[in-house]
Amino acid sequence: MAVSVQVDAFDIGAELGEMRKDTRAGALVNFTGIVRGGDDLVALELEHYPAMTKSALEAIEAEARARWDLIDTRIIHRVGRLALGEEIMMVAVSAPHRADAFQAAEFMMDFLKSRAPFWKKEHFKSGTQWVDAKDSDEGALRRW
Amino acid sequence: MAVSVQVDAFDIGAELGEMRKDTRAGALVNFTGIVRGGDDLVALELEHYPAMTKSALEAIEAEARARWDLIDTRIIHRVGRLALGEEIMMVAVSAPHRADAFQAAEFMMDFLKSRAPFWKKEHFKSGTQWVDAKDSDEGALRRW
Amino acid sequence: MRLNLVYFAWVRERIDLPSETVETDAKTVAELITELRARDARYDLAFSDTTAVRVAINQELCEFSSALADGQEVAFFPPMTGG
Amino acid sequence: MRLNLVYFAWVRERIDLPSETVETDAKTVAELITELRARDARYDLAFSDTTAVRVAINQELCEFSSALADGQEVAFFPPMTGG
Repeated sequence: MAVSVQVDAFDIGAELGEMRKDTRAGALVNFTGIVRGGDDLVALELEHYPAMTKSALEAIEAEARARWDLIDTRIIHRVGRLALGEEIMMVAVSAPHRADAFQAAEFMMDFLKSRAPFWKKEHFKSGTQWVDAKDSDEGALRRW
Repeated sequence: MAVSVQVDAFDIGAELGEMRKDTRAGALVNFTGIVRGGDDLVALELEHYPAMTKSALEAIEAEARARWDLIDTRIIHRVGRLALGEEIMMVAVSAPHRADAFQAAEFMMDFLKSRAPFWKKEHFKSGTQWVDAKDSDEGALRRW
Repeated sequence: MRLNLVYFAWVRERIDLPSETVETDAKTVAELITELRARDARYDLAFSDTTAVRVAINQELCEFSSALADGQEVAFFPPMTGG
Repeated sequence: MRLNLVYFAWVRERIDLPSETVETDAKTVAELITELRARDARYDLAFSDTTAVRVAINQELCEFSSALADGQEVAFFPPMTGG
């Protein structure tokens, strides 16, 4: 159980390798968010609320662990300026069984999207724009 | 879109790294199955039906790609004898958006469990036993 | 007609054979199973609970009621447990 | 009482300030917003659509009806878009 907020890139393989060392885990689900191209996007800028970010992410991890039978959880979220194709963040969940791992990973992603204090600004070839929250993201919380 | 059936270990980080290169992808979901310890288990032995395995896995990939908006899919499944903590298999899905990636990954896992010709034999300190299919695995297919 | 039979997991272990060629007039998988069970105690044991046996013809999952044709590969195995 | 206000994303850009300390008698977040909007066109613009603004008191998400107390950190920002 650990969260990191960092400027630097991270090594997904190494993170998952660490989580696999606990032989109580039979299932490992990982989500990676990537800077997606399109509309002349050249970069994404991530702002956050440093005093709140880690506690918000830790609360999401704690809630997932209370709801499902999990072995370990991991959240890494980058901040700063990211180029196309760079990883923005990852969530990983290990569990004895796959249903718990999948559900907890989806839950953590849904809450991270709408409850962790990050904001994305898109940098296009001409100009910038703050990403609008989607109604569907808020709606996704209601299923849990 | 690719499936591999192999004896050798695989490098999850490298596989995911390949899939990230397509900048149309914003979401990457990976499931890794791991040999889970317990009950004096010392190893897992995976048998398969070579003439059928690849086509069964490819059919699962094709069905997932028909149902969801995906960029790429990848299945790697190992066969032979695996020690505790070793990776058994992985499914990875890249998509523009996370909901598609999560759903397709769960779908592929559910069908792989019950429709791809692999059989697990558990090697304990004393004796061996074929793993029984779970009713819940067959039941998991009905939600799709 | 001639069929190539292949067996996996505990079906293979009980029959004690990975594959064999058989001559049969069985019209369906179910008739083939009946023939095999009459042959020998090993087959009788392997097919004693057919709810625990799956069948594929030419590498496609099918039913016990499926029709057989000359030259097919018919595979018998337990419910799959991959992943 | 004295509050530390912090702003993020386009709220920060519209107010053109990352943080500031204010003296206020506002009892709730809503009253504080009304005071801020009366101050200056930049605040008036930033809070013109409060359905698009979220608030946290001492790093916990809360409501516009939440009560304020001396020494708190009150953060205003748009709906979050991480992940």
